[in-house]
Amino acid sequence: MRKVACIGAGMTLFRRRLQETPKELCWEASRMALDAAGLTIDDIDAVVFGSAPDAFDGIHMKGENVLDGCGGRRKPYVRVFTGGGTGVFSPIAAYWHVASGMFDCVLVVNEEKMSSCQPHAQSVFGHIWDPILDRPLKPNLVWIFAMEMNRYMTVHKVRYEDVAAVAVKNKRNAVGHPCAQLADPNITVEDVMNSEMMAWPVRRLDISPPSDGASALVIASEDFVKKHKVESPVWFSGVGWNIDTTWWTDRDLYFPEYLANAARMAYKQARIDRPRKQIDFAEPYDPFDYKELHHMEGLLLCGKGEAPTLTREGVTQRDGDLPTCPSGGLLGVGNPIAATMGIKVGELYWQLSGQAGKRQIPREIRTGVTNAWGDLMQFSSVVVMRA
Amino acid sequence: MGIVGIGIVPFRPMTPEYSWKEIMYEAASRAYEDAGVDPRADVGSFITCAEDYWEGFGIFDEFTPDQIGAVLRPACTVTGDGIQGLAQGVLQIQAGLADIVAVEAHSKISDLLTYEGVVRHALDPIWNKPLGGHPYYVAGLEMAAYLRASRVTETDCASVVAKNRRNALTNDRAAYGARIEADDVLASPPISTPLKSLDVAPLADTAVVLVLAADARARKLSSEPVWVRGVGWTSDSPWLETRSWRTAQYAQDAAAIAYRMAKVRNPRQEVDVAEVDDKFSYKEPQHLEAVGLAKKGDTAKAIRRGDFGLGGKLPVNPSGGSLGCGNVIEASGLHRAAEVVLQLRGQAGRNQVDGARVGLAASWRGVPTATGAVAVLGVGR
Amino acid sequence: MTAKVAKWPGTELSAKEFYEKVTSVRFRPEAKFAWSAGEAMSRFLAELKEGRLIARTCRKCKRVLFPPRMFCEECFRPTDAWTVVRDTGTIETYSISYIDLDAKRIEEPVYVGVVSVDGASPKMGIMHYFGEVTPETIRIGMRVKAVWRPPEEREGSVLDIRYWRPLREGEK
Amino acid sequence: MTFRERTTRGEALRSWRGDVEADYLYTTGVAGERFFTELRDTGQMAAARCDACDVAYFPPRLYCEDCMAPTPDWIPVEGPATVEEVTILHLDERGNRLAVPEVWAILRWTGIHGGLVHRVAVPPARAKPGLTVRPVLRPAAERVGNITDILHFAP
Repeated sequence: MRKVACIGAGMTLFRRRLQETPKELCWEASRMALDAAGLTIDDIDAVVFGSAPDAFDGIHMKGENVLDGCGGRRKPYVRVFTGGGTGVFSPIAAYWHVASGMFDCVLVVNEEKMSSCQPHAQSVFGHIWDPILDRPLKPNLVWIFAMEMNRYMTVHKVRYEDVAAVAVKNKRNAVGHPCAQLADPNITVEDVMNSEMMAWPVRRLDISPPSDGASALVIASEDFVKKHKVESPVWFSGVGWNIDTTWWTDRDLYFPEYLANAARMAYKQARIDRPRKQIDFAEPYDPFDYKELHHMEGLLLCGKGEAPTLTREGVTQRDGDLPTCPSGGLLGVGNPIAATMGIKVGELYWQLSGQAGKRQIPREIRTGVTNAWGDLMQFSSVVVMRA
Repeated sequence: MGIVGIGIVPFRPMTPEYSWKEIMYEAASRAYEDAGVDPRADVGSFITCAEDYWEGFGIFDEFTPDQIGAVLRPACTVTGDGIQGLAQGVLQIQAGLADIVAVEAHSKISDLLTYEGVVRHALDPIWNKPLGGHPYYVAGLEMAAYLRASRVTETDCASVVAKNRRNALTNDRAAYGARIEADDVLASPPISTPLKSLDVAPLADTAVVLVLAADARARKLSSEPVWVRGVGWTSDSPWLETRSWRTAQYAQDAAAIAYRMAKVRNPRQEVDVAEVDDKFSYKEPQHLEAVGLAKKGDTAKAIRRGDFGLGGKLPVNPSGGSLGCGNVIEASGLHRAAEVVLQLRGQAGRNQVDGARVGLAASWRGVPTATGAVAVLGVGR
Repeated sequence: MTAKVAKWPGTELSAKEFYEKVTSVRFRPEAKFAWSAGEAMSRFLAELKEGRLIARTCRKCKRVLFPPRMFCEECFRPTDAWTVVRDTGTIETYSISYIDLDAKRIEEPVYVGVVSVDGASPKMGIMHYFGEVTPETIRIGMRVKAVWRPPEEREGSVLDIRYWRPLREGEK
Repeated sequence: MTFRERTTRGEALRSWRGDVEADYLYTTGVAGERFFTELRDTGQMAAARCDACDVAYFPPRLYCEDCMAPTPDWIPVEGPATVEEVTILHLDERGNRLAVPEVWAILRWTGIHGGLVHRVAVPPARAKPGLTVRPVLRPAAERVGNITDILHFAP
């Protein structure tokens, strides 16, 4: 199998409202990634696009509409879609484009413009549920998280303050991120605990904000890296993805088995058998604070129910033994669903190539893992990268 | 890579007895039986080709795994045509991520009550959508542009309709087989001139699954697998204002990629049977030219000679195509690839093209896209 | 990354600029559906109207599958028979929601969660409302029973059950 | 058929109504904002030039779709447009037959790459490629700052 590297990354600001059209956002991120890699669009053999529901941007076949902004015109261009899992899944698709030997250099662009949806992006989340079984109950997306969080907390007897500590850590970490929407150097656990109750046990500050934004990565083969004398490429060492049954009310939500499967697939390829020892840092997907904990366990970085303890003990701080979400995560930087590729796989790239600036983990790091999570609490994508 | 199994649910204008899950399950069951594989043990990756708004879901990907055997397995959605999905399966196998990949595409378009509204929702939100209008003005303009640039006439397009609907009469999977003549097409009511109602492929429901296997696995699973010799997929500009209207640029580019991979140098001599997108009648000749199976300037003559009929020089859409089988949206390309598989296996019944060894399937994602994919399939060697 | 880039792309708009100042297009698509419920869900809905919850069994994995389905997603084979399950169950998880579908605040909170249904295989259930509970009394593991609408009001919908209430002392 | 049994009573099969609709507000974007405010305020139209490719794009945009370079230099789009292709549309947005069919056309300007796809106010019999037309704008006071400010084109 060919070695595949990330050789450049770009992203826009993550904001509640951006003026750019979806395709303009794609172009801004693409342009930045190409510049970072020192390439032009002529160097790109194929393009992969990632985005979550069409219903956010409000364009049927959104992938078709934005393709010129992604540099996809007259190139092999495809959009892949795994709900919220897309942020770490489209880079996997770019990976297989290159690993297949069919393409040497691929651009992957992810975008979401949630502000288009009125009065609130929540209105669209009503459509993600089963039309017959769920939609008549007029569900809100936050219910998903609330039900899963409650189950997780109850099974493991987790204290709310240990969950809130994740939001605090990530929003503070985001202070170093130039694109961050909700960075806050002074936020405390009390602030989170006192924020408005949305759907018990979920409070406002447990939730990442809906955002507009785009991100892009340049993915290339080892031959291309050598030929172009790319400085500090960051290598894909394992990829995995996995989906669980649509019947989410038939599963115990306390543990993401699908993520563990995806992680095992990626770890096998990366020859990782002791993840906690062999992985230096992680960017678990954190649309809600408890999700980081849930995903650390699903990524097998700790035992079931142990993530809150690691968080409480400071292990997951940027200067801790296993930094998690050094980017600031979705909680701090923002959550333009698929575009969070820029703070997941993008952050792995920037950290492992030593380009993370103020966010750089203050010790030598060699291996990072990230995941995204999507659909109806049922899908995860995992990428392991090495410097 | 070899195609070792296909499953097609016969096309019908509507399928009230199936939920979208149940129709997909039927296609998957047929394909796994055909391939002799157990999806729960043998299939390494699953791909569904679907778009949310066709289905009526915020995130359709959620509702795909159970019915194709993908629970707790690697699976994803490609929001594209089935041949684009097939291409992703090819790449996954080449990348060593899976040995066997199942690719699914379907149409439950009879569930959609506002087809025009959804097509219109795909127009650019700033420059086109606010102007309203039935979105088939795009097809009307394209047909006008193509006819003016080629020597192909409205009558030639009408004869394409007559051919394909007739071919469909002897294809058990087709929903719209009919004995109609070119004159009937010419006399049908205008949609967006020169496009008339019988120039438009009617909508249908189906589900299609293809099982793809790495070379060694394919040889074990099948005595004569159908090989994916080449596959290409590209898009022209999404802007109506700056795309090519006369030539199907996307099909030309996609074919060039597929031919290079398949080492096809002279498609007109090397391809024995073709299934090319005909969601509108004029698309068949336009696509044939783009993929190099008809010579620009000569297409009209070839149509009139009957070159593309069953028994002609190069049978095109012996299945009946979308005009005869029905427009099954994102499943269109995958279905046509499956029809080519049947031809190459010698299982196409009354519509069999004698001695077909190499076949081509070409797809287009429909109005308002300029995206298509091409697969070159072959047996032997 | 960070050091080299002077200005990160993206033009931020305030709510006022977004709604009142910049040029824009307002649009509402037409995307209406009548999904075929299919074999399994049609029967499920018909049984709801009769005040019953119905499941399908799989002889191979021995599960009682609820909600019902015509094929077993584990065994990838057709399911075997219909079986009525009970209208009692256990709260697997729940939330108390203070917001509606559009994220607007609501006066009276909604109790919602997953109830696993007695007679189905473990953990198999549906999402639904809970009633006759308070934030203090509701808990995971609570035994509950469906409160049905009167037969004449039922439409063959999950809303034919109004909510699930705590099982009373001695009730089975 | 792949199931163990099926219902054979048509009335037993249900369908379930719903939609995936929502309200949208699309900002016209960075390029769109420049174009539509100018159109609204002055009635003028402009194209965006890519110097590297020597192409002027209309509708104007932020970047060149060919080389991906930014296109900050804009030039006016003046003079009449030429009808390149034309179609007579007989259906409305919902697929119903129109009492009065509409003329739609691909419109081109000399020296400009692209153009517009819009309605042309001309009897169908006169709607032919080669016809020269001009945009008919909404009265200045009623303009809203989007593409509907161009009502249609007319000879």
